[in-house]
Amino acid sequence: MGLSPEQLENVRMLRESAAAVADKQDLTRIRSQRFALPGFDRQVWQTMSELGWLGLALPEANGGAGLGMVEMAALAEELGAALSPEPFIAATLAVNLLGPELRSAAMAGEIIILPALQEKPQDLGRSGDLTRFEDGRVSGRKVFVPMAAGADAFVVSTRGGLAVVDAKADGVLVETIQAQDGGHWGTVSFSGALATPTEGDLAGALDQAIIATSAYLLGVIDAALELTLDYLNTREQFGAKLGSFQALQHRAVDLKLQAALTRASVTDAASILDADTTRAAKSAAASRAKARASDAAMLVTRQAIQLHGGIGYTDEHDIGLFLRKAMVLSPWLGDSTWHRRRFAALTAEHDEQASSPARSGQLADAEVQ
Amino acid sequence: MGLSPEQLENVRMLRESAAAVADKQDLTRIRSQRFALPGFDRQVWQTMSELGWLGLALPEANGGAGLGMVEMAALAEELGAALSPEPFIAATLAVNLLGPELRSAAMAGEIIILPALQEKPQDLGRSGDLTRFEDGRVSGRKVFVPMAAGADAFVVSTRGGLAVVDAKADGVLVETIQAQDGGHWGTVSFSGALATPTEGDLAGALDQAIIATSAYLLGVIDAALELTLDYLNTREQFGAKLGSFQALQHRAVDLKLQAALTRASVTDAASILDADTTRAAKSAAASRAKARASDAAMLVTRQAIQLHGGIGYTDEHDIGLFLRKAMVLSPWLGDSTWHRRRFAALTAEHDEQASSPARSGQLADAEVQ
Amino acid sequence: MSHSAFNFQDYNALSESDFRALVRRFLDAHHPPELRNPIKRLHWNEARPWYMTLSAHGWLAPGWPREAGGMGLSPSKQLIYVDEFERFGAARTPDHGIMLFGPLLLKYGTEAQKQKFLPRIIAGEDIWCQGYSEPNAGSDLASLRTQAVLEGDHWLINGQKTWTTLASDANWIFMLVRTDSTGKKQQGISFLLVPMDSPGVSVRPIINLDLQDEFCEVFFDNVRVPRENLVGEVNQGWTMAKALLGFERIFLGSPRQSAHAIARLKKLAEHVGAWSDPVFQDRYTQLRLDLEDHKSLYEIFADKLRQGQELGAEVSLLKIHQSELYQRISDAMLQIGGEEATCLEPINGDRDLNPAGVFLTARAATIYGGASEVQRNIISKNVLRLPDKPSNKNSAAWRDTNSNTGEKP
Amino acid sequence: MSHSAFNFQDYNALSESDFRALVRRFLDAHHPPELRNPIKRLHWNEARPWYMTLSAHGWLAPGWPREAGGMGLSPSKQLIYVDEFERFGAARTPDHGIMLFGPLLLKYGTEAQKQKFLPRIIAGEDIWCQGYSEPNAGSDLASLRTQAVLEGDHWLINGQKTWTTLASDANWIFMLVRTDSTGKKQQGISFLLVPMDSPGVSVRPIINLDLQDEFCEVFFDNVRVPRENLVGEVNQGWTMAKALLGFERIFLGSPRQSAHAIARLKKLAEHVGAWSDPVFQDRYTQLRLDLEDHKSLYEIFADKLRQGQELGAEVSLLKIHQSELYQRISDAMLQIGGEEATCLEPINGDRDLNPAGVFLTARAATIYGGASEVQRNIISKNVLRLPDKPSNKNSAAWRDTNSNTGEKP
Repeated sequence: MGLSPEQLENVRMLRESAAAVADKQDLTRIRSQRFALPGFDRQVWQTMSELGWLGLALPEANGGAGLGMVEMAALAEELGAALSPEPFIAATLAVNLLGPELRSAAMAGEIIILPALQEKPQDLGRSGDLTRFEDGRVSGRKVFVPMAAGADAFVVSTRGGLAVVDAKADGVLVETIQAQDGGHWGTVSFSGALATPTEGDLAGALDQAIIATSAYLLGVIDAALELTLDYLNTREQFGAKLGSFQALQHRAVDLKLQAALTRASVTDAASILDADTTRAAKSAAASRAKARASDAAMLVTRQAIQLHGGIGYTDEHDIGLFLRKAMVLSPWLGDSTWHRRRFAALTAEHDEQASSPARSGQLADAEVQ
Repeated sequence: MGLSPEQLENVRMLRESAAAVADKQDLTRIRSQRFALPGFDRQVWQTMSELGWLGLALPEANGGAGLGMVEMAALAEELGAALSPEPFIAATLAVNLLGPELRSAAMAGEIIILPALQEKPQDLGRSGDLTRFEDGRVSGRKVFVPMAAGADAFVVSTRGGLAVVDAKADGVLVETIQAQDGGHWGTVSFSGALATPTEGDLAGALDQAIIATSAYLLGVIDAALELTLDYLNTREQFGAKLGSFQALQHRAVDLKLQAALTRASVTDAASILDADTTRAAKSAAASRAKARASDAAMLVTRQAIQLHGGIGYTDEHDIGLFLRKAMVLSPWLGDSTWHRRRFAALTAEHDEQASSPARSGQLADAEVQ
Repeated sequence: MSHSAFNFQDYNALSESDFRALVRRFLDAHHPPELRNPIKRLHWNEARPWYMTLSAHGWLAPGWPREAGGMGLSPSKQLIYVDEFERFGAARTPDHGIMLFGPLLLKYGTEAQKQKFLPRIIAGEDIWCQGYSEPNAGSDLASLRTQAVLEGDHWLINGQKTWTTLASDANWIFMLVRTDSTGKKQQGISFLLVPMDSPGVSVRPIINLDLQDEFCEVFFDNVRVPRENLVGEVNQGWTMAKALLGFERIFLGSPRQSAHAIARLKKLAEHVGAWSDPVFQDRYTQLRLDLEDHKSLYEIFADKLRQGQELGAEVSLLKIHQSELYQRISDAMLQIGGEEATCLEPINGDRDLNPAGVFLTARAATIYGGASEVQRNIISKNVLRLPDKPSNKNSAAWRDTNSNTGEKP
Repeated sequence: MSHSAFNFQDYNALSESDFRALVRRFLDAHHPPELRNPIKRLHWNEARPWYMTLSAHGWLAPGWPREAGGMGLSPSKQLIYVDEFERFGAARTPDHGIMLFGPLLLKYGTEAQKQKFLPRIIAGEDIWCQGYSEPNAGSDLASLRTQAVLEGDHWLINGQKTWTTLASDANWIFMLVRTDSTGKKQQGISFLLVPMDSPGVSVRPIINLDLQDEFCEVFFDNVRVPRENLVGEVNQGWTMAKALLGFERIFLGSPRQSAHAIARLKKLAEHVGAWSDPVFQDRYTQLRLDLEDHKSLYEIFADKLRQGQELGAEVSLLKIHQSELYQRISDAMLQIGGEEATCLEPINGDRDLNPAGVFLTARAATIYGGASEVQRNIISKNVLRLPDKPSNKNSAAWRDTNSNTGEKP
């Protein structure tokens, strides 16, 4: 299951280039974008598109870089570690669903197209769309559209298929709600707005976005843990470094374990998405990664606050930014409960062949002594 | 909610007299009874009956001591701390359901009468009895009858009411299964066995037994914790007392917290059973106590093994006896899942009036600074 | 103090249930409806009318003796007073003068100090804040370093306090300062009173995780106060501050905060449609049982108080369990809240549907008022009697630190 | 060594899938059906036929070189061998000579020692047990005190070993003994070989929590062995024992034990009727996801092995997670098992329905092979690089103790 030398090299290069927009050491830019609209940096967006990121996983024939989920996950992880507010994952999802012309413009950063899919909270694929698309016009209401105020257009799921709607078109109303991470959600109402049809593998694009979000959360986890370990290594209390207290050490180990499991889960999911296997296997892997990443991100960032003590409870310290990001992305594209249930449903038969019951651990025991 | 001076005095005296049969310091007697039949000491039983324990909570008019659940819980707790294998709680349950003659004999220790109620595992009150009682004869099968090999007779629940059946009667077959604590369960088959009808408040007797079992488990918890704290205070590793390692200290605190919650829950439940309130309130309190005691007993004894390390994984060390007792009593008379559900069902309306939502913690916060 | 229907000669002569009913009637009659269940800690300008109402009826200081302008309530009546205020959702006023400073002054102050300060608190003329925690002395409060040096007739103060709740509203601060650095760190601490408008005092609000501004940093740059602003003996400040913890320590473990939170969890579950989910129901019932058992545990300690007994170090168990239970309830809110729980504002503008707000606020519960880790250290040492590290004798001292004196939002 | 259809010249030349198929065919063809999925650790008299079968086909020692009578498998082939044996539920033989002593002797023994001992292991003539742990040196193995003093041409051994697996079946013991008490405690330890029938050696079985007798105490009372029974240099025993941990450390974290347990949990849930309960399903799915993610984590370490890299201290994460996951699965069994899970014997006599047995066995997983607490210390220090207590410098040494060398059932 290891990566190929080529993949390793791609990943290495992507991580390096990510440093251009994602500065893990200085979150000043992140703070400056908080609670403002559109809540991200169009300049940075331009750089991202110039680096070819928006078409990273598209085939070269479509103008993409022809890379896979493995590479996109590595990039998303870097963005997560730096808390990038740019709607990279959402835009990438949309790019998958565009025709050649819009795709090129979106990949070039000329226009920002974001997906508008949900009609209720926690409703990823649960109920069908009520939004109508008839006679070239879209009517309906979409909620929890990430960073909607920054969108030039939306890819909208409707009963009549996917449609692209210009954000400035007549009959489009974008209202925003501030989110805890400093970004915002859009509630986008369409009343007979002019639209053009588009198509694409929405299920596949969603799984890609789910894994990318898991990878972003992995970045959040690792960065929050690193910040916390730094704090434990410097802050003194009761005449000793905080990190020398065994109860805190063991808690830090538990967080490290969750970080390691998340990395393993996300890495595997990315490889499975790139592999030649069934949709069900891919979706199950995506759900496994998101369930782990969502819960681990909440656990690690919550504990990071506790381990920071009083200073962690201020908005001045950066550690809170990681908690707020985890709060927002853990439920997005399905929370851990939703993904656990999807995983269970998708793997109900597989579970049978897990293994024939056998003397528990006999050879596992065996190697021990 | 505190105890009255009279209750306090009763409890003190009972705890003292419990020392006569329940030696917390020496578990040699407990070991000697393990995995044998009947698995307890008829001599000790005689002492228990002479101390008046079997009628402790019966009205004085019925020959009892006229004490309440508060006192019985205190006694059960002492028995639990010493891991007494005698079927005191089961026999007390049966005594509640006997007519004057048998009651006197049972209270005097002349005969041991035990309840035979369940027909399936985990079936306390879930499904009705299939056992028949017609024309003075009982037919059916009861399972998980505690310490059945020591019974002279059984109180049997049937579709036709409660019946007393002599264990030696024709048509009675007692088969035993060894339990992990060294005691045993009886599977008692009745095929037209002669029986006499009896009656009593079975639901009330069950709640009493449920709280007594919770109190017994409280004794198990406290004794296991004490043994563990002693070990942490003496055993050295890596050049220091085990108990000086902060990670172990904090774990011990968590166990102490569960012990304290169990004591609070059991004490409250006992007072509520003695109070003039509804059956639903009493059953809810009993379920709350058993849910807590079952889970806390498993947690504390499991962790006690871990904190003892290698020696805890031997049968030679006494700490394992506490784990085995918790394993057996946690599911008996309803496991924590069953009791949580019963509690939820019994208190579904109450929960509404819990309190009007208010600014969380404002005055609770308030007192802090 | 004006007369009112609620101003009894002796509240303690009432039965518990009569007194409880009286408190309810009082709140129904007098509490400003718009201040009920506030979403954040009120500032003085918002809370003032309510404070003055309490004052006017003589209901401001439940624990103070009648002659000092208080209600003179017995411990059990004080428990009822607090319980009913919490249950009602009464707004909390800036009450450090009443709850913390007043009792200390009553016990340790000179007659002149009492005469000077207590009436002004009752009258709403002085608003006090508490200066205990410092940037490097939070959970480890005994490490405080803000220094006071006696120069002639004045104390010269230099240093910094932090987590000072509502310092921007206060005109006085009572504070712990270091007056001796030679012995054990708990010794050499004194208790000083400082006007907030003294030259050299400056205040900077801190925005907390919930984006509120209830705490501040307070800086002291060559601040001078008269020698008589010392309370008690020099170097006895630590002992005095600790001794005052008796009564109020139990309130850190009051079940009310979790009870409110669980009611909100239910309302949220109904809103998001999780209420009928058996998995949620299971979790909810577990939380309810934890709360019910917590109430039973709380009553054990409340009984001790009613009987005039010491609470002992064991009361830390209450604080640990309450704060962690409150967090678990708030975690459950976030878990079921979906995208709606990611928003800055309450759902549909309904204060009771504010999972993110409760979740963030709850983070403080295990940090302030003695962090959970410190509480566990206290129980390990003083209740379980587990040993210190042999080679670590010099760190034993801090475990005596009762960090319940620490600041708390 | 006899020829057989399974005795290849070079297994490593086979593709991974061909080799995996070969192992499966071998097990199908040769494993005694009655020994499959044994409920407890087999004694030598029970396991001997299977041991001799493995020996006859040259399949006894997967990691030993061909010339020593092993299969000479590469790391990735060894992983497949173990994986398929585990998946099949193959019985474990008393294999300390093969798995632990052999590799050490191959690396550190003299030519004469190899010639003398290795063929007798392959032939089933010598059964070895491992004498590492002592009553006061379990997790803290470096504290061992069993002493060996060189007197002329003999070592004189006094002391006691414990948790010695199947010592009553062995005719030889390889052991760590203290030969110097002056320096750091990890130094001054040597590696000695002792016949179990030496005068002064006595063995006492210990009954474990699951009421099995697989471990023993071994006492040494003025036992004498020839000087040449030392392996390697004097005082180098610790270093040698640690160096051998490379490959087998990963197996402490193999997902197979939990995979078997989870299959049994499902079977139990179906038996007791919990399978259709959504609350159980939720818990079951969480455990399954933990297992799946554990497999992914295991593969990361397996990949390192395949590429010949060092596993590093991080591999302790695998051990912690596997052992605790296994326990959580077994806890779930007990939780749903009701009264049936309280019995001494499996439900309906079905080995796969033995919740109490699994639960009790699982208690060992977090204690032996380096207790979870010690593993967390290792990761804290060597992976997270968290500091030691400043006043506690002298305790720093023990954290280097890699207790994976500790005994394990």
